[in-house]
Order: sequence, then structure tokens, then C-alpha cells
Amino acid sequence: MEQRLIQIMQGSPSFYQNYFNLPQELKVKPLALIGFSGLDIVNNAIHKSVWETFINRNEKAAVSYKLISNTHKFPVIKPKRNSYDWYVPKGILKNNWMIKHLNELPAVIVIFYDLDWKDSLWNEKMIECASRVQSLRAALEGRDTRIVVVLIQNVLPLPEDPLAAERAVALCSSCELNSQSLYILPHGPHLLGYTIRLENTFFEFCQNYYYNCAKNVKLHKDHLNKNTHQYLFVRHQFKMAFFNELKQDIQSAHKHYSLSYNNLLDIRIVDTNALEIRTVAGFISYKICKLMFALNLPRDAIAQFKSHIDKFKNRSGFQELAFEHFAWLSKQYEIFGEIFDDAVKQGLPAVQTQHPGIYYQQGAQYAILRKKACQELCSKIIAYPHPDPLEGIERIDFYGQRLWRPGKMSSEPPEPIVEANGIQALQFLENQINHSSIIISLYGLAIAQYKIYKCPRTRRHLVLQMAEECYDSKDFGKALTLLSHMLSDYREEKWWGIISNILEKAIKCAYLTANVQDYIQLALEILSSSINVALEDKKRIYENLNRIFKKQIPYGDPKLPHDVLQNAIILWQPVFNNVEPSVFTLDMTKIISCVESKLRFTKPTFEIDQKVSIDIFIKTTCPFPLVFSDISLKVNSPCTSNELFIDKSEKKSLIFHPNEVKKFVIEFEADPNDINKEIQIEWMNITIGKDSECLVNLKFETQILNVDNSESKCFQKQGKNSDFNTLKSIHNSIVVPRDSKVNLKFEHDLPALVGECYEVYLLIINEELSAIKDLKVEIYTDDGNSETQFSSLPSMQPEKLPINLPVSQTLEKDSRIRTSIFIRAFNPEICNIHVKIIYTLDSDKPVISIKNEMIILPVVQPFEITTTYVSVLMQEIHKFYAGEEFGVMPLIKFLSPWPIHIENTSIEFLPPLKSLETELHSQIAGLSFNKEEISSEFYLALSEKSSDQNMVVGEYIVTWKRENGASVITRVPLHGYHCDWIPLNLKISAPAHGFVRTPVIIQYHLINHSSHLVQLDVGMEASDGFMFSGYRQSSVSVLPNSTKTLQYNLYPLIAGSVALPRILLTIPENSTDGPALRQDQLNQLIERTIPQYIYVIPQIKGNAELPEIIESREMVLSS
Amino acid sequence: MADDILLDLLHSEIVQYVVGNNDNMKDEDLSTLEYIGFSTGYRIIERLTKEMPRFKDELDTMKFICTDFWSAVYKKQIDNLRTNHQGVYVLQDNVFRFLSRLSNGKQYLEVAPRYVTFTCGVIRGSLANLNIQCLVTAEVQSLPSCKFHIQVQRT
Amino acid sequence: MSRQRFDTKKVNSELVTLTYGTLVAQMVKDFDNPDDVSKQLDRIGYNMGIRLIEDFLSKTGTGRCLDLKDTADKIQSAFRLYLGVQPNVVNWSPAGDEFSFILDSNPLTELVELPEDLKQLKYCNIICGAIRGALEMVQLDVQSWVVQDQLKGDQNTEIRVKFIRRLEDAMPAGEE
Amino acid sequence: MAVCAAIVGKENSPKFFCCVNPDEELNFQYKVLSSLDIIEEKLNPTNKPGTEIKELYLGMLYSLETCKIYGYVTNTKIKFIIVVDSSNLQLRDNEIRSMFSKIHSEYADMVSNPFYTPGEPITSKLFASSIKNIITGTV
Repeated sequence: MEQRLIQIMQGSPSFYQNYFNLPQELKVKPLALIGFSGLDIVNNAIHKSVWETFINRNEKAAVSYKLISNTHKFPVIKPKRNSYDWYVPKGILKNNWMIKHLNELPAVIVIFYDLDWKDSLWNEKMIECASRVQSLRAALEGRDTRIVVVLIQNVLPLPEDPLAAERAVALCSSCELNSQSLYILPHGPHLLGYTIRLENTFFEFCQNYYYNCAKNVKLHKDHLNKNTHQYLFVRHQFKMAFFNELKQDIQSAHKHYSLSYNNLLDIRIVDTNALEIRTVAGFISYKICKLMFALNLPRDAIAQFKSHIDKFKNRSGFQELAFEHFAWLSKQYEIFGEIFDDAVKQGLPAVQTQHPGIYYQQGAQYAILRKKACQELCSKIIAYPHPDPLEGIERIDFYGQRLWRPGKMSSEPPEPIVEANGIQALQFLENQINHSSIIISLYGLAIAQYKIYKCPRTRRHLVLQMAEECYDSKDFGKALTLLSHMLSDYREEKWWGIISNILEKAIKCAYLTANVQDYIQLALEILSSSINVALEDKKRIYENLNRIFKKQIPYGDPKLPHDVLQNAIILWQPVFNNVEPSVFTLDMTKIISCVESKLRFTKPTFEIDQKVSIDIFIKTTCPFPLVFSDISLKVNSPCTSNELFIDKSEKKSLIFHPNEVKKFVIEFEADPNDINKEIQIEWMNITIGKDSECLVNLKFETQILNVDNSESKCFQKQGKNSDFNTLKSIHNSIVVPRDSKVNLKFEHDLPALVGECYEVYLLIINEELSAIKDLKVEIYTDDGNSETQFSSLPSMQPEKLPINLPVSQTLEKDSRIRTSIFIRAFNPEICNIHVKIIYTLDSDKPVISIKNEMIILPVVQPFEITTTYVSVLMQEIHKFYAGEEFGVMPLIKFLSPWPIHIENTSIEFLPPLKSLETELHSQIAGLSFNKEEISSEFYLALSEKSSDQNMVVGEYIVTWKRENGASVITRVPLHGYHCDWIPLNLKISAPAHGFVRTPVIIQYHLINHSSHLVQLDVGMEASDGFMFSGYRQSSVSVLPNSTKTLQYNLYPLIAGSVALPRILLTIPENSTDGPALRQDQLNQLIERTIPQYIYVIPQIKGNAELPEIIESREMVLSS
Repeated sequence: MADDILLDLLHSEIVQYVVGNNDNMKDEDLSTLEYIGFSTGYRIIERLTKEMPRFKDELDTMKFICTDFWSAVYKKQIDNLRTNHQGVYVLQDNVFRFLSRLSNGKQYLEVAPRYVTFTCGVIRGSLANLNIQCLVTAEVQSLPSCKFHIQVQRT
Repeated sequence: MSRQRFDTKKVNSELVTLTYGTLVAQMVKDFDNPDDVSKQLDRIGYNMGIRLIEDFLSKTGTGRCLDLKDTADKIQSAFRLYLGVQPNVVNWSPAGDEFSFILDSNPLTELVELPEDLKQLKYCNIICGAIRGALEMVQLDVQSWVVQDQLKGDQNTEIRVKFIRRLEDAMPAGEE
Repeated sequence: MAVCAAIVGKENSPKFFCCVNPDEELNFQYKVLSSLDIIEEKLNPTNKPGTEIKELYLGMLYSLETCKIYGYVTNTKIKFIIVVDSSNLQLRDNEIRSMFSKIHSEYADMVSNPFYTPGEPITSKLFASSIKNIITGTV
């Protein structure tokens, strides 16, 4: 802060620079003072090192060291006063007192002396040392300063050294020191350690010393009386407080400062002492606040400061010196801001509503009042009075006393002339002050703080006030920069009132600094309808604009003072002197000017052969007509970038009347390379003026323009008739291929069947107005990963997509070509096939054209195949038995909407299964089937081995085709069942039918295909349908791998389908080594091998001869 | 105090006005209908939240819309409210006021969008004014039940 | 979701007012000429009227109107029923074929402020249309128009009804 | 009575200003604008939970030598701000509170006017006068 003030106040006498600053001695942190004597740091290296180890340490105790030369003069001691009765103090605080105790009067004096115990010249040196002590003691006669001797020794002390002890005693006595005042400092490796120990001891001594000082002051108190010694009450408390500070006891220090402050408030304030009391109050309050922050009582500090201000705010003292009062207030705030800020830097948390910035801001406010007061009171003071009433300012004894009547007590009336001169002198000096820079710097401090405490808007306001001050101090340039920086923020939140206010100032600055560029821009903004500026001002600005366009100097605001205008005109002179045209380019993007525009592509996409067209809507809200000279657009695309101008041949006037909306259209041809790429408008440029005089380019970038989603925006739903405001800008569009006139037809029979080679005919007819060339027909699908195969050949040789179908490169007008794509799908699905025809027109303007079509191709199964398995009795079975024949019956259910022709079917059995037929031949070959029809076949098979999981019987192979289609082979695996093994098999030989009362022979063959003997009990149940001969009950044993045949002779009694007598096979109880054969297996065996019924035909008339049925039957079985 | 039936009649008149005598249901432009709803919702919410304590967060606001607001405007509670806690909310009203007059059937299902769009707008408008920008779409599978999908747009 | 925070009737009433308002505002955007808007509003009113009458008859269970006086009273109660206002029936023409409803408050317009450029807009035409539509369903052919309008700063809103003729055979519902 | 009432929109742009003494408007505009800093901080969602203000009324935002400034933010993020002269001591907190809720009702009605586009500056004379009545305590 000091530095800044000084640099501000060059020119005025030095004392006035600091007139309102707190004295250094008050602001420094008081440190106990320790004097070092006997150190020759210039010539003696050892001394130098000792001195440096003492002073150059970071964590020092709260002490300051001072070298005391032998010739040093200590402040003279005043004679002790034993009664205050007749003593009338001349002031409150002596302005040399603090300095005295800070720098001149040590609490402890340390005499350094080089002396080893074993020194040869011990005695002589001891005497010299003693004499030094004596002389210092003499110099400090009457003071309690503690004297200490430190012997600097080269040899380290021994633990037990009688000589040392003895000589120490001797030295003490000769120096008249007690033993606690003698120390040795061995100069060596441990120097630092020693110094620390010494320092701590010294500091203790200091504390005792200051304690005593405070105590002494306290003693005086009793002699004081309330009416004559009010000043002394204040002074004494202050002294005690200060001593406590030196003693580093801030608690008590704070206590005494507070008492002192209260005593001060008791004093009646009159004109003559107002300044002094106010000054001292400022000092004490400063100390109190500072200590409170140190004691971490920020709230109390703030409270103290507030009440302090409240008490003195209205005590303005002399009217003639009102500025003094404001200066003081401003300073109070600034200083408090500083200590608050320091406290924050020490880690005190501040908040948005209570931070240093607030005080700097207030400081600035009072600084402004000071300035105003100065302008009122001092402007007419031109001469400094003679003789100088401030002569001898440095010799004044007390803080805050009038220089021209030091030490006078309130009682006496002031001498008018002296007073007058003194006041005049001060007024003269005040008049020299550059107030603005004070104010500005205070704003600077405040702004920094508000930034920290998240108050962007408050901060902005301060910046504006700062700008105001710059303007006041005629620094128009700086004002302009500040203002224009703030503008953008206010624009964002649309505070038109404020913006208008700023703009008016800014344009003044622009004018006064002859800043053409800014002037034009600001003018265009001011002229917009959203800015409320008086119409006559708008008019003036409008006319100025037109002058500028003509390279004429604009007129200044008549409200401005004459001299200011004069300077401005001087600045303007050179601006338009040059012959070549002046060109200005303004970025209008972020400002809301009087020129509004909407740009939009007329369509979201443009086909390459049509013109791209952009509508430009321009509206001026300027209350006066605006004349443009040209309008252009910058349009970019990946391949091109052009500036396109409106067509002026169409004689559309470029004069814009207030709120008039005009539409212009720009058309151009897109570059074929931009097909399927985006084109966008980068900016619009409106030109004003002629290039012979002054050209102004208004650039409107598009990117930013269209990101306004404010509240009211979402209500801009267009009605059926739209107006400028609801018009939406569209800044980009896409170039697409021209839409083709080629006609593409598909011929095919939906749906495709799984597995078949499906052909789609493409018929391409050129309905363009010219022949076409470079014809390409491309086939592709959406999903690459389906295993559907595509081919351009009937051979159905799979090809990778995309496939280019073989077609002739050219196609005459109105002629046609056909080609085909072949598809084989393996799953029923919907398959989307894209056909893309690309070609160029064979005309003067070869345009690439593209036609896209899609074939939506459903794929369905031609049929589905299921298989059933049956026993020899034609009953469905779900289990095979090794060595037992069974029937395989594949069923085909036809699903194709188109009839399917079966060319052939067959089964390839998979060992161990085998067919039981000599040669397999399809039973449905050559037939055709329609949708929903079902075909079935029968094949006899047998498994040679058992299997404990489902067996794959084999593959069913169907060769089929559509009517007049290519044939397709479909192979379907036949899934069978488990296959069990049991040692026994059972067969029956019986005729297909019998005749009533004609015997029938039935044989049961028990086949043992195990390597064990099988023993069984065989029984035949009686039956009403038959009489029979043969064992009704027997037990048989079938030898390994052999067959046993039981023969029965049946005699049918009735006709019809008659139940056969049931054969019973049981395992004998007594069977010892029964093979793996269980009863339930036997029963099942019977069930599936032995028919339950036989047909009995009524008696044939005449003699019946026995048909040869048994043989034939045998044949079948043995095969 | 205007009677409920007025709202029902007015609503179908507005639908009439917007749709005019357009008979192809396929992608007909109902944006005006939606906008009228938007504007209405935007304005009424200012009245309805006047006495309300400050909403804590988005969910808090949504709850209000789906409960108090809904039952006030549509005379019944929402039957089901689901959210994925990522800004998607689904409100299901099994007997939606403006659909309850339509009788069920394919041809009515086709015109259903006309009778839910206004409400989509109302919801969007209310939320917009409560500073939640969102997309609102409706889904009618079987009359007179309707699902409103609110998709909050985070920026 | 149980508690009931709002007075549903009030909310619905406000909803009607606001919805009607936004509709009118939209129409103003759609048509260049306020008079066209007024016509539209009357038409909409008519459409609502012809549906409203059923509801009215079923709610009140009243039968045919005996005379115009009776009709006036019924309409008056309809005002109470549907708009919750109680207009006075006044200014009978000597011939007794014409009268006015005076509304000192009108929920439709309570919160509306007409912009300068729409002063000739007949904001309340919907009411006139409704009266016309409703009466037509009971074989009464009338004209109805706004005489005074609070929106235009008048003391209160006056709606005039003029009897034209009794329709002998019922007209098909919907547009004439 | 208060000396100024202001309505600030969702995006912190001014919608309405009413000053007992119209010459002071600009001056008040600055004060009101600055008070938005504090409102923003008070409603800052990153504030630690529990501290968020449930009430729409935010109380006094800050006080200067010359005036005290009070704030109120609707659920729709519309800000109402009332400026009271510091010399005015008899105006109690609950009176400010009721002023705000009156203003809020007026605002809600104003928004219900179908011919007003929310977000636009408020130009209605009717509205202006009723707000004036509210702050001057003539209602």
C-alpha cells in the first residue's frame, strides 16, 4: 500500500504523502530488543559468524538484535516525577515513544568478550571486560536493562574444570555481575546449539524487563486524576499494552489497548483535539482489531471496527477540512481490509457476505467523498501560504496534533490567522493529490476479493465504478477497455438498462479517444431497439456514423466540457487524413446490434443438379434508415469454401427503413465432390460505405448465433403465418445425388425357399432424357454376417458383397437391360437386399446419379421333415432293440406356396444301423406336392448294436425342385432312440388268416443270440376262439446262439378278427444262473412281436386245400 | 369455477381444430396440439407450485408431477410410476381421462395419438417451467389405458 | 400418492381458462385477421353447445322450455352449472324476443389482458356459440353476440340473445 | 413500504422493475443484479445437504448503508427482489414475506395471461400498478 501511495503523490511534500498512513512503528509487530556489544563483525570473522548465527535463523524467538557500538547514545532518562499534581500533558501519544522501545532501548544488553579460561593474559583481559561492563552500566544509569556477559571461547569447556569455576567467580565479582549473567559461547561446531540456548535465556530476561516496565507505568496510575489527566489514562494503558506486546503477551496487550480505547472515548471532543483523538483512536482500534484476529476472534474484530467507525463517522471536524475526515475514514476501511486479508492469508475462513473486499469497497466510497470534498473546498486554492505554517512538521511531539498549534490544550482559543493559513496549506496540499488513482487502486483490491468470494456480478459493478473513475480522471482509454470488457457479461444476462448506460459511457470514451472501430460498433449497438437511449442522442450518433462513413470527423456529445472536446478533435484529425480508404471489420456476432439477421437453407437437402438456395432475412431496428452497400455469405463444405454475394442485378434496394425486414436469396451450384456431405454457412458479411471512402464490414458468425435456448425461445412455436422473430435460422444442409429417372423393376416369385438358388430379375429402363454411361449395378445387404449366399451367376458360385452385376456400361435413352442376382438362403428370415444403380448422364453436364431400391425378400422352408419309428406290428416305438427289425417312416410336410416336385428320396443309414431291404428306392419320387400336403415312406431297418443314447439312424436325402426350377438336394438327419440288448428274440410264423374249422399252424421261434443258455417256462392261455394242440405248459431251454421253435396247431371256431391264445414266457423260479433277462422285458418282447389277433375267414364251400402260406412267411422272416 | 365437462369438450374441440379434416393418421402433424398443451402446462404450474416448498431435486419434482399434479388435473392417481433413475420416467394411467370416451377398437387406437398429445405437451410444459427439459411421448396399446414416457434431457 | 393437495375443481376450472387462452393465442398466430378468430371461437362454442345440452338436460332433468323467459332461466342455471357464475337476465326487448346476460365476473377472461392490436377480438364468442348450439338442439334458433366485454374495459360482460324462430323438425346435430 | 421491487427471470435477465422513485431505477438495477450473486450462492446445489433452503423466501440477502435487499425464488426459478430503505426500521420480516407472496400471486396470474410470453419482459400496466400497490403497502 505505502509504495502505491508514494508513487501516486509525487510532487506534494513528502510528509503529506503519509499524512493519513499509520506510522511504521505502529504497524510492525513489536519484538523484544536485545543489544549486542563488543562484536566487531567487520574485521573479526568469528564475531561475524556469531552475529550471523544469531540473526539469520528462521524460527527465531520474538526478539530483534541490535549492534551497540561503544559510542552508542541511549535515550536520556527523564527525571522521575514523584507527583503529577501540576503536570498537564500536552498530548496523548508521543510520537517517538514506540520507536524508542522498538529500536533504541534494549531490554537486554549482551557484552561479547573473547576470553578462554586458560588465557595467558587472563587478568588483564578480565579487567578490560569489567571496565566495559562498567561503562555500559553507567550509560544505562537508572534503567532496568539487564546486562549480560558472554565469553567467546575457542576451546570447548570440560565437564569438571576447577580452574574455569574459580575464574568465573572471579570475573563475576570484578564485573559486579551475578553468576546468572555470565555465559560462555564456545566457538566451534556446536555454535548454533549454544546460540539457541542463549537466545531463549535472553528472551526470558526481556520478558522480565518489559513486565517491569509495564508495572512501573501501572504505578503512575495512582497519581492521576480524572479531570486533568484523561490523556494520561489513555497513554498509560497504551504503554502497558505495548509493553505486553513486546513481552509477546497479546492477551494482556489486547486488554490494555481496549482500556486505553475506552479511556480515549471518555475525552470530550472539541475542534482543537478532534484530529488528535481521531488519529489515536485509529491507532488503538487498529491494534485491537489486529490482536483480535491474532486471537482468532474475527467477529469481535469486525464488531470493534464497526463501532469504531460508528463513533467517528459523524465527527467530521472542521468543515474546511472535510476531506481530511473522509480520507481518514477511507484509510480506516482500507487498513481494516488489509488486516482482515492478512488474517485470511493466515487461514481464517471468510464468507461471501463478510470478506476484506467489502472494506476496500467502502474505502473506495470514502475516497470518492474525499475527492468530492476536495473539489469543493480546495479547487480555488492556488497558492501555498507563506510563512509555511507546516514548518517544522518533523519536530512535532504528539501524534495527530495540528502543526500550527502543537501541544495546545483545548481550553485556549485558536489564533484565527494561523488557523486560516494552516487550513489553506492543507487544502493546497490536498489539491495536489491524485484521488482517482487512490480510488482506482482501492477498487482494484476490492475487485480481486469479490472475485475470490464468488460475486461475479458485484465484481462487474465495481469494475464499472472503476471505469467511471478512470473516466473522471480523463483516462478514457482505460475506461473504454474496462467498459467493453464488462459489456459482454451484461449482454449475456440481457440487462438492457445497464447495457444502455454502459454503452453511452463507452461511446463517449470511444469518441474521446478517436477509436473509430469501437465507435462504429458501439453506435450500431446503441441504435438497436433494445437499447433505451434518448432518441436525439441516437440521432446524433446515427449522424456521426454517416459522417464516419464519409471519412468526416463526427461531432462530440455537446454535454461534454469544451476543453475535453477540443482534445478529442485533435485526436480525430489524423484518423481520416490518409488517402487510401479506411477499412474496418467488426465482429457483430456477440453483440445485439440494430442489424438482425436470419439465414437459412431453403431445404435440408439439395440434389446435386438443383441450385442450392439460401434465404437471407435482414431486419434493422435502427430508428433511422440504414444503407448497406453489399451482403455476402461465406459457405463452406468439405471440398469448397466460397464467399457468395447477393445478386445486385435484381435491383433490390439496400436501404433499410426502421423495423423493415428484407429477404435476399443466394443461389449457387454445389460441387459434385460434396455429394452426401454437409455444407454450412460460416458467416454473413454486411458492408457499409464505399471503398472510395470508408468501408465497414459487419461480420456475423453463425456458430454462436444459433445457441440461444432462453425461456421465451421455447414459446416461439410458429403459427401458420410466421414472422421474423419466430423464424428459425438453418445454417447447414446436405448435398445429395440427383434423384434418378432410371426405372428399376424386379421380377421374382416370392417367397424364396430355404436352400434353393433363388433368382431375381432386375429390369433397368433408362427413362432419362439422355443416354447414360458408367452404369453400375451394386448389390449389398444391411447385415454382413448372415450366411445367405449371393451370386451373379446361375452356378450360384458364392461372391462377396457388394456385388457388381455384369451389365453393359452404357444404356441408350428409353432402352432397357435385364440382369439377375442369385440368392441362396439357409434360414427362414426376411432378407433385405439393396440395389444401387450408379451412372452418369451422357450429356453436356455429366451429373452422377444414383438410384437406390430395396428388395424385401422373405425366405421360408420348402417343407419340414419329421420321422416316426414303428415295430413290426406297426406300433410306434420309442426304443430300439439290437437285432430286432423296426420301421423308419419319414414324413414330409410341404410348406412352400409353390408346388414342390420330388425327384428322389433315400436314406443313408449310419452303422450300426442298417437297412433290411436289398435295394432302397424312394416311394414318392416323381410326385408333386402342394402346400400343406404330407408325404410319408416306410423303410425296414435294424440295429446291430445296443446304444445307451439316442442313435442317429442316418440321413434322409430329398432331391426336389420347384416346377421348372433347378433341383435342390436337402439332407435331414434322422434322429432315433436308445437301443437296448436282450438275449432273447421272439418271432412268430402264422398265416395271414385262417378259415373257420380249418386247422392253422402257428410257430413261435425263440432266438437266443446270447452265449448263455436261456431257460424259460412257456405257457399258452386258453381262448374261446380256438381249440389248439401243443404244449399248454412247458419249460424250454434255448441253447446259446440257436433258435427253438414251438409249434401249435390251432383250430378256429369262430370267424372275424379273433384274439389269438396268448403265449406266456416266464423265468422259472428255480433258474439258477438266469441271464440278463427280466420278466418285464419278456412281456414287452411279447407285446411288440406277437400279434394279438388273427383274421378267421368263414368256411369256404367245397373242399378246402391248405394254402402254402407258412413257407412264404418263413422266407420273409429269414431274409 | 368451470365444470369438468367443459375441459373434455374443449379438449376435443382443440383436437378438431388442430387435426382439421385430415384423415390420414400416418405421421400427421400434432405439434400445434402439443404446443397448446405445453403452453398450458407451463402457465398452470406457476400457479400450482406457488404454495409448495422448494423442490429438493429432479425426483422430488417428478413425484409432484405424477402425484399431486396428475390427480388434480386428471381426477385420478397415476396407476403406475416407474423410473430407471437415469432420467426416464414412465407414468401409466389405466383409465386416461381423454381416452375414456373413446370406445375400444382398431380404428380408435389409430386416432388415440390425437387424444394424448395435448397431455404430453402439458407434462413437458410443466416440467420445462420447473427447469427440467425433457421429451414426453405417449404409448397407447389398449384403450383407455396410456403410458407416458418422460425422457429428461441432461445437458 | 394418497394425499390430495389441490382443490381439483379449482384446478380444472383454471385449466379450462388457460387451455382456452392458449387456444385463442394460437389461433391469433394462425389467422391474420382477428375477426376470423372470433368466427372460429363462435364455431367451437357451437360444437360444444350441441354436446353440452345433453349433459345439461340429464344433470338438471328439466324438460322442454315453455317460453323464452324459461329458456333464459335455464341458460342462467347453465351458467351457474358450468362457469360457476350467476349472470342477471336483463334488458328484455319490448317484443320479449331478446334479452341479455350480465356477468360481473367471467372465469374465461379473469386473467386475460388483450394486447392493443387485438382489441376487436371477440374473446368470449365461445359462450355465444355455446348458447346457439345448445338451443338449436332444443329446436330454438337464436342469435347471440357480445355487447359489452370486461376485456375491453367495460364495467361487466353482456351477452345478448335474440330469438329467431322455433325449428319444427330437429336438425341433424353438427354443423348447419 | 419498500422502495423497489424487481423480477428476474430464469436466466437472470430482468423481467420487471418497479421503483417508487423512477430516477433511482438504474441504481437499483445494479444493486439487484449484485444480489443475484448471493441468491446463486444460497441456492447452490453443491451446498452441503441439510443447508438447502426449503422456503421460497430467502430472507435478507445483504444490507448496505443505504438499503436492505431481500430475496425470494419461486420453484420455477423466477427471482423476486425487494429493496427496503435502511432508514426504514418499522418494516418487519413477516411483512416482507407477505409482500413477496402477494407479488408471487400477481406474477402467477400475469403468466396465466395467454397473450404474455413467459420469459419476455413484463409490460402490463395492470401488473405494474398492482406491484406498486403491494410495495407501497396501499393494499
